Amino acid sequence: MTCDGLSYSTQEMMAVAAARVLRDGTSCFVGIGLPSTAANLARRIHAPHLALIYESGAVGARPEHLPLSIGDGVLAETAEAVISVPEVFNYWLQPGRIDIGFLGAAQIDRFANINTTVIGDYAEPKVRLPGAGGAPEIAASCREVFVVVSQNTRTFVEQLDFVTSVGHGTGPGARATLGLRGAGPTKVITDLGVLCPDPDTGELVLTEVHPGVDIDDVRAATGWEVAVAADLRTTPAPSDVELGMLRQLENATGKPSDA
Amino acid sequence: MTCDGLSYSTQEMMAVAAARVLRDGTSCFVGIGLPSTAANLARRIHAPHLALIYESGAVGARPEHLPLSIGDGVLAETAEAVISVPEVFNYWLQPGRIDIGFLGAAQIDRFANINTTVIGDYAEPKVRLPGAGGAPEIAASCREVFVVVSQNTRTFVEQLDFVTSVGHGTGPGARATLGLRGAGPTKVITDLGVLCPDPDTGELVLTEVHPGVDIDDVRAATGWEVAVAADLRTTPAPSDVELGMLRQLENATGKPSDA
Amino acid sequence: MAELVSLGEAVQEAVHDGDTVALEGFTHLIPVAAGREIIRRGLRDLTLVRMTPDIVYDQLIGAGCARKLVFSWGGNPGVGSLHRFRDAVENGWPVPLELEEHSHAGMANRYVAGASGLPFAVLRGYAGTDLPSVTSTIKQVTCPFTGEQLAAVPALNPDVAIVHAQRADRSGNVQLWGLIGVQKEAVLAASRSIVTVEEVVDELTPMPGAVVLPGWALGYVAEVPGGAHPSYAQGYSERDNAHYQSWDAISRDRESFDAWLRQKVFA
Amino acid sequence: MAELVSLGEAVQEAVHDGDTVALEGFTHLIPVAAGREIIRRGLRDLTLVRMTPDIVYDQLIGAGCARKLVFSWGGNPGVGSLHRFRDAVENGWPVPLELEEHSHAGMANRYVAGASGLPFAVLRGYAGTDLPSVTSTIKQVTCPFTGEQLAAVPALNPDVAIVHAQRADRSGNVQLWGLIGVQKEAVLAASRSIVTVEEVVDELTPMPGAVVLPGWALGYVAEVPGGAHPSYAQGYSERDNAHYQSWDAISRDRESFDAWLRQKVFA
Repeated sequence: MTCDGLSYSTQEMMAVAAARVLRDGTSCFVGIGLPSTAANLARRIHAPHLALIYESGAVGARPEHLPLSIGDGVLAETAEAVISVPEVFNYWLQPGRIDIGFLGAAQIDRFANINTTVIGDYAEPKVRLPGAGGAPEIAASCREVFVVVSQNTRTFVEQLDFVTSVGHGTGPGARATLGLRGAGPTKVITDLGVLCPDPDTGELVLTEVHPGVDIDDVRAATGWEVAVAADLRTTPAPSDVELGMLRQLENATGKPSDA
Repeated sequence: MTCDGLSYSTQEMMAVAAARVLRDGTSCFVGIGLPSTAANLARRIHAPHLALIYESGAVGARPEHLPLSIGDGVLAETAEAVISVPEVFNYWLQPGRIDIGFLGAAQIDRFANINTTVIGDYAEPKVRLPGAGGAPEIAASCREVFVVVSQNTRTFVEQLDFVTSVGHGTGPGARATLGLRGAGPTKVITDLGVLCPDPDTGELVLTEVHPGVDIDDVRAATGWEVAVAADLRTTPAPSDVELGMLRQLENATGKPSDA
Repeated sequence: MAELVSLGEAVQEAVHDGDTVALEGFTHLIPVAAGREIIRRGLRDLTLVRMTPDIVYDQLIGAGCARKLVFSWGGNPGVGSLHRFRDAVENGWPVPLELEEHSHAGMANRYVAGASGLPFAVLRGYAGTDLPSVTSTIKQVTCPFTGEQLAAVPALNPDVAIVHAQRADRSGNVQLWGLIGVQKEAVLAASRSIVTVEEVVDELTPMPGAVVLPGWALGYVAEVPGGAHPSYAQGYSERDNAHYQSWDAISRDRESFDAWLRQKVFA
Repeated sequence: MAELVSLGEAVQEAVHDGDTVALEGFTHLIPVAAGREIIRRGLRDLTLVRMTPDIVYDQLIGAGCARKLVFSWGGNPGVGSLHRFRDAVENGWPVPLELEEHSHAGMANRYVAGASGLPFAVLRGYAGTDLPSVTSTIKQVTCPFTGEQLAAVPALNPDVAIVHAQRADRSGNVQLWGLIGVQKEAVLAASRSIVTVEEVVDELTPMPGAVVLPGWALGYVAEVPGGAHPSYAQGYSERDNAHYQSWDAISRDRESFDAWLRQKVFA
């Protein structure tokens, strides 16, 4: 894909879109892969005071290059504070102290509930996925959650095989009934566009498409009849500054072969 | 009082007797005052590998002089590890990891239950004492407890005004019923002698008198009819080494005016 | 995000009549100067929370700032009684003082629950003692796996926590070391926080045993050199044991305490 | 009191068939050499406990040492799947693997409860997820003060905990720094413990961020330089990211894994 001079990939568009939604002066609970890329990109461009908390215990980490794992040495070396893993979850995540949680997904449904546990039956799985990790409590406790996931009919499904992390549950009021105190997923950022929950129904609505993507591309990649916002916008393409910085960050990493 | 050359006070006898019962290679939860004196004396004489844990968070402290408080800087400076106060109680004391707990008392009864809360009625106290501090859980969780207290009819009472810390409760089996996992007080060391609980009744029995003390002195200083062991022994007087080391330790301290 | 302000501004902004206020620091790093600022501003009806109400709370209680004390051990460490505390409890002077008393283990866990966003904490504690009969915030809970009965205590979530630390950087990140007590828990449990520091520096050099509280989790940071005296700040000062001993005489009667208040706090 | 021994002796003394064994280290300081020693000794029917079963558990599972896995996230961090773990779960190869799965918050709190001598821990977790329907060790508990429902998880008290650290002194006091994970909790929760260290030194110089585990609370200490590879020991080595990436190909099929076992473990 090309635009504004430099050509870029859909993965790059997704990373840039994810970086843009991170506001300066907030705190962000960062998982590895795209969330870490997005958070560090934001920190370099428009959010120098974004506090990054890695579940490995690095609080206020300022890595110069992207770590391969959430536990690379560069995180502890550049952190304001290093704390134990129980402390991360108990003192920092659980009380709702962290503004933004980033999550990935193997499956996501129309209410932004997430499966990262298993494809197929739990007892006789077709694909055994890594499991919950920090996700259920990130989804529960961060003030809001951004989900970053490639959009296709394997990931955007009518029915999850397993609910690992709760988005908007079965719709309005579900989170409150469950005692989940954060706002839940407020944005789902994909390689095709951005979806946000409808405040009345809790269901995801397509609010932005990335340059070159049209609504039918999104419909074809979604396992349910996706709602589309009346004022659907087109995401601005990555700027030269964004792309340049993103590539500089990634080139300085032992890049993962897959996430 | 004089013996073996050097003269010594009853307080010194009590400190030396308390030091002697600390075995090398054990761990000891230390409060301030006489327990701290005894523990540091033991460490200097016969128990170089006695691990001292102060509730202020100093684990393995090796002070060169006696601290005035449980939080003097010398404790953190000489400790193997410094930990938070919640960690002291949760990770170290509560699981029964510590061999010996030392406790003082304002009142103690025949089952070595202890009051450090109030003299008189709780709501209208005659004397308001400092309160529980670490004592209830030291009494509950250390593998065994040594109580160090001056013996007189104000301290050795028939009936406590308040149970702050449980010794042997109402007698045999009481600790198990309450779920208290340590053995409770196994020695009560006073300025007159040493008392140990009778294994059958849980009641304190006088097993040692200090040099120059006779049974009637102890009876007169005890608010109940105190049992006396058939094989009552006399404590060896402090040796010159013990007294010399004790005085050296105390001279290096800003000595408390009272404890 | 921490604001660097004066101690006066911090107390004015953060502490109000009737608040629940925790000044923490376990022997080390006690925020004594902040306590005197609270007296100076004439704050009233405070619920004071602290594991070891020592001199700093003897002063606040004697000055009539407190209506209630939540605590686990009230003495002058290594010296003896807190006379103003005793006078309030025994004689209701200058005002009656309601007590809510726990053990250290209970108080520490109440802060931990508060910092963790939980409504209560579980511990092995209080069994067989008279404390549950006088303290309504001690209950029992049953382990859903083993059926064991354990003690439960409610979270402490003070309106304001006040602590002292060695230093802060200009972004309000705070660093403390030595005996670290329960300060992190108290600050994270509270709605608002004040940290007084020995000095504000350009950069927080890493130190063995240091705890760092990120500025974005703090309220107000005020530079108050010597703000822990007669307690101490490891690396900056020694505990003034003589002062602790002299407090015994100052506080022993109402007249000498009032003279101290006039000369040392309100002068 | 810690005994300084060889890794072989430590594993022989501390680990037995059928034991519940926790190897901890959160990305950093993973005791990989100890895992290979367990494989080499042919231990069987282990219940393996670990928040993040990465390469070290992929190896143990592929070698047939484990009957059950207690965990919260099973992947090759930054790379992808753990193929031996998947083969065991999806195909029962080489032996079926029972799973007990939690979230990170749940596992961390299970270790905390274990280290604290409590039978269970309380957290805000799992609500609305399918995890309680597949994991019997997730229940609910009611706050006796507010009536709120919270999640309860039972304590983890492994028979053996194994961790890696930077160094120990000759009395067996252990020092680790950098990302400290859940190692202290795992060691304190376990009945027995093994710590492998990069080196044994005369004195443990204090280090910023260091945790010290006193020797009297430990079982066996073994000097195993590079014992965390391909994980790392801050100050001694870098994470070998290329090795993590190459593990993907080695572990992808049974033959190449068996060849690796023969050449790298049993040779």
